[in-house]
Amino acid sequence: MIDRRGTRHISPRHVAARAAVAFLTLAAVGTGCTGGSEQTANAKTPPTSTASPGTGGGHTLVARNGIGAGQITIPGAEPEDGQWLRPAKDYASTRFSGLDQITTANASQLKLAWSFSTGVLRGQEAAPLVVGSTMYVVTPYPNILYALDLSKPGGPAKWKYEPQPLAAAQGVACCDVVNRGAAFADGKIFYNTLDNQTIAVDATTGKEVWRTQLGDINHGETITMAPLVVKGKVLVGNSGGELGIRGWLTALDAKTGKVAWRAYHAGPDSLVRIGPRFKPFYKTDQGKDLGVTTWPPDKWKQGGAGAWGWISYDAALNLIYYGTANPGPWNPEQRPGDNKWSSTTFARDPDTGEAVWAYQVTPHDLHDYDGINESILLDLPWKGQTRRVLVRPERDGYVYVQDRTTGEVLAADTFGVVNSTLGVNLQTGRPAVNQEKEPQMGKVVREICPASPGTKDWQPSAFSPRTGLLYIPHQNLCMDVEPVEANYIAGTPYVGMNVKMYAGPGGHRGVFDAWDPIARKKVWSVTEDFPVWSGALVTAGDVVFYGTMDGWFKALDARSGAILWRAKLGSGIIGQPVTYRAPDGKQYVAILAGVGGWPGAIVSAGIDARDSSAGLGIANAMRDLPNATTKGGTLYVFGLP
Amino acid sequence: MTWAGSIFDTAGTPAERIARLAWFLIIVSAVTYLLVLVATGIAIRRARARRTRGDLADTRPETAKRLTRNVAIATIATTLILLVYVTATALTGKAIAWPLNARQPLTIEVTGYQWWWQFRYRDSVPSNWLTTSNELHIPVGRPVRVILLSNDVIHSFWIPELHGKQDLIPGHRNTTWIQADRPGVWKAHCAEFCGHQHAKMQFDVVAESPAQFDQWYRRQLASALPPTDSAAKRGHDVFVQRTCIMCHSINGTEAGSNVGPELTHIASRPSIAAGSLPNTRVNLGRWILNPQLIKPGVRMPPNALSPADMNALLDYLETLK
Amino acid sequence: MSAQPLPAERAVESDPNSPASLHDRLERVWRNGPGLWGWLTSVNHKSIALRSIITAFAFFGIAGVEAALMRVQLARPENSFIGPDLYNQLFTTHGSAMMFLFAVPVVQSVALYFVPIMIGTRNVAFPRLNAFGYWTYLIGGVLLFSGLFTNTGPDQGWFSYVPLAGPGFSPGKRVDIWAQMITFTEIAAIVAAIEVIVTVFKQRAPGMSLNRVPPFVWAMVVMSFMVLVAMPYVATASAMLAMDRLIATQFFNYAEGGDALLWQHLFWFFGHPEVYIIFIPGLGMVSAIVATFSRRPVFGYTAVVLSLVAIGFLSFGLWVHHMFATPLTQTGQSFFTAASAMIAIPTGVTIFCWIATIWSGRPRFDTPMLYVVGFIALFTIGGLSGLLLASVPVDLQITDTDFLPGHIHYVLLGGMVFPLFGALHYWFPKVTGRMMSERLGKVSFWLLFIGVNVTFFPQLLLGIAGMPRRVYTYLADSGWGGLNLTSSIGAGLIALGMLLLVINVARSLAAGAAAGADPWGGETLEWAISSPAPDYNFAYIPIVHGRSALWADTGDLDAVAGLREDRREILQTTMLDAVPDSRHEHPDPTIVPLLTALAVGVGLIWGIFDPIGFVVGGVLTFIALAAWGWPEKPSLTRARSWRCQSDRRR
Amino acid sequence: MRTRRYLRQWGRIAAICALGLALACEREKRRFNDASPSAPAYAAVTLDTLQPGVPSPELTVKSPSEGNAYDIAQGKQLFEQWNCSGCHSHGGGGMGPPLMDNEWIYGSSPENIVATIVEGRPNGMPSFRNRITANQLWQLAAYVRSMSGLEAKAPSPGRNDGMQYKVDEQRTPFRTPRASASKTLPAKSERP
Repeated sequence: MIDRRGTRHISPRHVAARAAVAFLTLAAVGTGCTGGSEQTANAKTPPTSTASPGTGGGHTLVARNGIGAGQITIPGAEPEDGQWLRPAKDYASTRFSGLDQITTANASQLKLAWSFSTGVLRGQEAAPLVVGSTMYVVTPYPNILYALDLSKPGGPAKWKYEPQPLAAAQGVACCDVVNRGAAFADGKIFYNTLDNQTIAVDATTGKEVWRTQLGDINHGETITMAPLVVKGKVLVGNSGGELGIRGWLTALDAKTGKVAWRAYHAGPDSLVRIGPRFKPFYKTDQGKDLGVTTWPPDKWKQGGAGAWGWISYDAALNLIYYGTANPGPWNPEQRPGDNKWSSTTFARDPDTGEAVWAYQVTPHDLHDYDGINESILLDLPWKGQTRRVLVRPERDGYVYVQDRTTGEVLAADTFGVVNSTLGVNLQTGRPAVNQEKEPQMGKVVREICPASPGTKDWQPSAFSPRTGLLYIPHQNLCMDVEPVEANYIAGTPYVGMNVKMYAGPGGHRGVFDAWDPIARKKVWSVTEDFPVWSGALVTAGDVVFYGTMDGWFKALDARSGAILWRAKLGSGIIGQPVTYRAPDGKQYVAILAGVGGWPGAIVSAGIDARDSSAGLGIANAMRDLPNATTKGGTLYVFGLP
Repeated sequence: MTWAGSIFDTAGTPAERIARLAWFLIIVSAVTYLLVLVATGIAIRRARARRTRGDLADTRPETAKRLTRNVAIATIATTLILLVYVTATALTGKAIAWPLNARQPLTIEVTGYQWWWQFRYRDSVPSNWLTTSNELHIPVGRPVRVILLSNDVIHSFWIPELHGKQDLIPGHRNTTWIQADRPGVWKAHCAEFCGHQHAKMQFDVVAESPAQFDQWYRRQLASALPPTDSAAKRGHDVFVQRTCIMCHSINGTEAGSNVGPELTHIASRPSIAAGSLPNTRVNLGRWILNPQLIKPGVRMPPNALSPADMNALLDYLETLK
Repeated sequence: MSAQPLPAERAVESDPNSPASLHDRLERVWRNGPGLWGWLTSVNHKSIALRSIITAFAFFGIAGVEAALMRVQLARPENSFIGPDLYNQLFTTHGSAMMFLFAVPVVQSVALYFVPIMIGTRNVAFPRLNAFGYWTYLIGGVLLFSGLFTNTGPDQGWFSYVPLAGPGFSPGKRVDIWAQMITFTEIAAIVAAIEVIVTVFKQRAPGMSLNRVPPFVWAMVVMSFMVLVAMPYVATASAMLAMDRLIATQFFNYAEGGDALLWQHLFWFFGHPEVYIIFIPGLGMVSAIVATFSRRPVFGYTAVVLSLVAIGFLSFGLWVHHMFATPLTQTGQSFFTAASAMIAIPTGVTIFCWIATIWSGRPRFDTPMLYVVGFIALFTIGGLSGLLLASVPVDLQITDTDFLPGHIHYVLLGGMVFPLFGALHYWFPKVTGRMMSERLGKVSFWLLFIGVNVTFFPQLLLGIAGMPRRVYTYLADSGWGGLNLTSSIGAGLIALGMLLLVINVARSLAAGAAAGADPWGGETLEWAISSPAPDYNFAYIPIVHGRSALWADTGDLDAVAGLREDRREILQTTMLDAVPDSRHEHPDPTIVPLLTALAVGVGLIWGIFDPIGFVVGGVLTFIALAAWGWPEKPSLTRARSWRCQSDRRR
Repeated sequence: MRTRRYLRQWGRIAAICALGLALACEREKRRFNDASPSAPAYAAVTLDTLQPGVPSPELTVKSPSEGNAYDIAQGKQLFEQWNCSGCHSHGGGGMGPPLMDNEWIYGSSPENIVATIVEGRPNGMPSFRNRITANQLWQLAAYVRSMSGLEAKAPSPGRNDGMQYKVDEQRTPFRTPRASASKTLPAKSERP
């Protein structure tokens, strides 16, 4: 069954390759574990006990890829416990679940198990968490936290926690008032509110344990990201690259909520936490106080570069990896220089926040190419040896494969239509900017691909060690831009760019790709009419899930891309699907439906698309979305009958 | 005829060459003009004489022949003069073109706004890019490439002592160059009609020794120091909590808007209001209170500040050296 | 020799077929209707040209008062007499009115008045179109000044540079009024140009082959061709501007494929020839006056005529020298500098020829001749200062300074207004039948001559001193106060001179000495008919045997007979040799031109406020044109027989 | 008798002309230095007509910028330069609600809009109290109204000199404002 709108592309060469795929499954240790203890495992020597599928044990996460390729392993793999403790599932950010009850064979029988209305009708980007027999759901502003009891039929609410963030915070949230989820650790649920608070809530009682104010809406700051808890520290970054914030990543003590360290993403080295350990791979990232000297005087203080995306953690190297957002304002002529450390991938020591390396993906960003996308940590066979890499489908349209110990870029290949750059120079690490597409004051530059949301925005991809493929939900948008002078007035937008977006070549706006990181190419690809703004989920049953903005929740064969099942939900889907094993022992898939986010604000915030610059220019590309869906905010849970 | 501010009061090579050409043309024109007048005068006198004699008009063929010859000579002379003119123009035009072999040029972006100027000095290190308003300093002896941009309508950049005009046209990036061969302080004007306050869209040009220039540059690059005394502190608060913050920027404070001129070192400037008022405390106060009385139509609104607030604000602005 | 022209009426009187009744018959056929209706329906070229001249002078007066107000404002630094808002409206409407409502219409009107008479015909080629042209011109002029008086005066400069004149920076309807004023006046100008061209080429008196056409007529023909080529550019450009402002076209928007410089090219491709359009007729008037008062035909007829034609052609190659600062490549600079230099050659030739004419003539220095000498003295300064502006490097320094107003006023006052005032004194007797006062004329001439120099020479100096133009004030420490004050005093002298001129005209109208048919002993055909000219111009169409129709050695004036006297008939002749070709019936007075002009007016003015106005106006215009073209009777009768009656008599 | 009729007729025509002229003057006036109604005046404007007891007489504050082309154009520039467009885009909205539609949460009259700017609104609209002068507030309000066609067409702005992203205000059709407060419904005279 193939979606009428979707088309499938299967590389014929890969069909053959697929036949040769062999995979190992490894057993996990322990079942029904409810604890959130951070296990560290030596990535080089993963546990190797075997277990048959469906026994409730997790899969180990080693896969063999086709033709002559070696094994891809996921570092620090934890045994599958049927839970979902953090939005990315594991520290390597794979969004791979070892559960395999739902398979390519039976996925077509998926049925709605139950649903739950959050009562909030804005963009639902969060991933529900499943801890033991409880599911936790965070809503967009007003950031209500629900605990749902999975042990009872229909998942009734256990409790609800309302942090009551400032209503005014909505006025500085650039692209809908979303929240990307919570994290569980040490018996507490940690999450952030739009008005810059990080809150720890007792997972059992729903009582607030602590809350810490981290930022100031009067300076344009908000927090929308899901925190990551690493070694007793809650890592939080801010949003607001469109409002002249000063970006940072902050670590809070998970017990007390005290700030352990904060690293800014611009300014002198001391503020960026660049010290003696800092060894960036590329020359242009080396030097003293680059966070000051690569900006016009004082402008680094309003230079954006928040951290509103995803953080990964390699326990073996004891490094966290995350990317920083775009520099502000968008108008590049107002900030000559590389604008470090915007659009940069950082590797930091989670204990001290010290930077170990940094790689600026997009120096002197021209098109709002944030660098916040997820880094998927893999141990990859690469030219005859195993390299510890991070793989990142980036906003600028390239899949970066980087050595995660040094930051060296091993490969950068486009996975969408890209004309803003002409390739990445692996010697210097810098993308070759296409001068023709460089915005200049007094000029309208047309047909820049990808558009500001990039080839892929926040929507996280998933990696299956079983197929060796990366599943990338993304979009196909191009744009016309006109830079105008941006004026910094604290607490108001600081953009300086008029944008008009539209569908890229092909006319479709969304794509769901399966990408082979070793062969460095697409294996299959499904196109969607609207941007695929939801996250991806892949399971050991070789089923991959994602949702569309017109409300279809889809299950695809992870190997072929063939559609197995789909269901139309009450509103467009921009959330992150998760899967878990409920106390009844069955595997379920959960997704929040509620259109919104940047492209969905046209519905959730009632944007008027007669102004094609509305919503930072995305309204133009999304003008037919209101015909396809309406506001919503409902959790849907599907299972096999 | 080298009165101050005139095109003959030259201080740079291009202006110097143009002035030479202009003198040449003026002299040639004056001589030509005199010849025409003399010819006309003689014609009138001769004709008058003929009239007094009672003669008829002279239409004899031999006269016509002579006249034809004279007209032809005059025409040929005119043509020759014009040839010289075109050649001189072309030579001067070449001489004032941007010296391609210029070493270490300074590059300045000039942006025209209704009705003030912004200057942005480029540098290889971005944090040394300096932005100033309505005051242009250049080092003597160093060629300066000027990139001309406009934020709204067409303006024209003109420092008579240094070079001719070049327009700032929205949608175009024009360039020109200047070089001061001697120190000096001049006033420059917008030379293309740009609306209500075209008349008072001026800026101060200071050409100084490279050492002085570097000193000035370093000082301008620094952020404003935080206010120390209580009056200035209050003035700072007035600045960031009242209308000022919507349009002006002071590096080192919250104020970062570019709607109006940036004011980080306003106290060090010789004039305010785009070169149209000497920078004194009284003028500054008058200006802030009601700019419309001084420059009707200017985009800065009247600001109703209490006397105490106004004094504090002036105290603060005076600290911005 | 002293020509003794034979007034045509005398020929009429002695006609055997009851001459008085011939006059009556022609008068009955050719005169306007009675009363206001008659005035509104007139299609007589002289009536229309005269009211057009009066209208033009009225606009000249208003624009002059504006100039005076501006000079008062600029008399001292930081003056607060006029604020920038009003000042900008004043200088914009001053420039626009002088260019579009005075200079071009007035020379065209002089042409429409005298060209038919000088070439010996009874009316212009398309009399109704001629009337239509006047009415549109009037509507355009009234529109501009009613704008000014309702605080809707254009304030973007007469050159209307976008984007300042565009929708973003000129809110309201001020610029739209300007743009539509342009449309109206350009329609009128093009109409007049067509009139002149067709009239000259098809209605010349028999025998007046092209090489016998008076230099004045040649000047008007050259001017008319230039109008035909140049005016559509500005009319198109202003329509584009109006569309950009009203219906969001993107002609001048750099961001959507347009360009601000496109406007400048279009505008100056019209704007530079415009200057020549204005002063070539001036050269024509000078030729007429010089010849008459030197008592000899202009020296070097061929050279003068060819020079006029050459100026006409070359003037289209210079427009970029208004845009040297925009900027221009080295090659472009050289080309346009050379082209600008080249035009000085034919201009020089004409001046040399006039000097030669005076040199060999026997001149009388009556007021018209004084104005000619004034013309030479002033226009040469204008032309030579223009050489500075055409030289790219120097232009970069002095363009957009006060040098430019100085230069252009020397050119236009010297090259056009002085000849025009000369022509006023020269032809006033022909139009009114009365002489103007010589004494008052001379006093006002000297006041004007001195006034112009005192006003505009300081402006040349101010430009060199670095004073930008189009400024409503200047700072006290600029050092420009003295020269500006001088200039303002000069403006006072000009105003005084103008006042005397007006008094002279008024007094002469009421009590001037009666002028005969030919008070100056003129050379050309207009002096062959009575003063003021009868409605039908010529009772008999004269036959021309030489360049100087009335100074021909024969002294006789042959005439054509055979045109019908019971309806309006015109003799058409061939283009080159003016051999009689056919008779053409001309229309009777009609209200249709006025109605058509009103329909166009409704469309163009309403359209400023709502695009629907264009549609309504279009429909109304269509209806009016239908009425215009409604067939009544055959309009063209091919002459079956014509006779050339040799009526040679002393 | 006849003369008097003539006179009356001409008088009437003259009056109409004078009115037209007055309107033209008003539309084209450049108010550089006019005293505008001060802040407390518009602060006293009520949003709601539902008032306990007998409703108070309506407080009327006439916006000097209504129908004035220059003020609306100034408002448009300020709207861009002060980042209003950052949230409301060019009328279509984004971070803030659209302004070119007919939904007026806090009222569509100039006084309501000025009050909204000055006081801020709870769901994200910042308060610009003391940051914007009275005259500029009226200018902004007039421009905001022109975005949904509430201003007369003639003084409303034409197209931008820049990228085109919407139909200009001059050609934006009038849309009857919708809101809970009846005060915000436009009087007939408000229709262009």
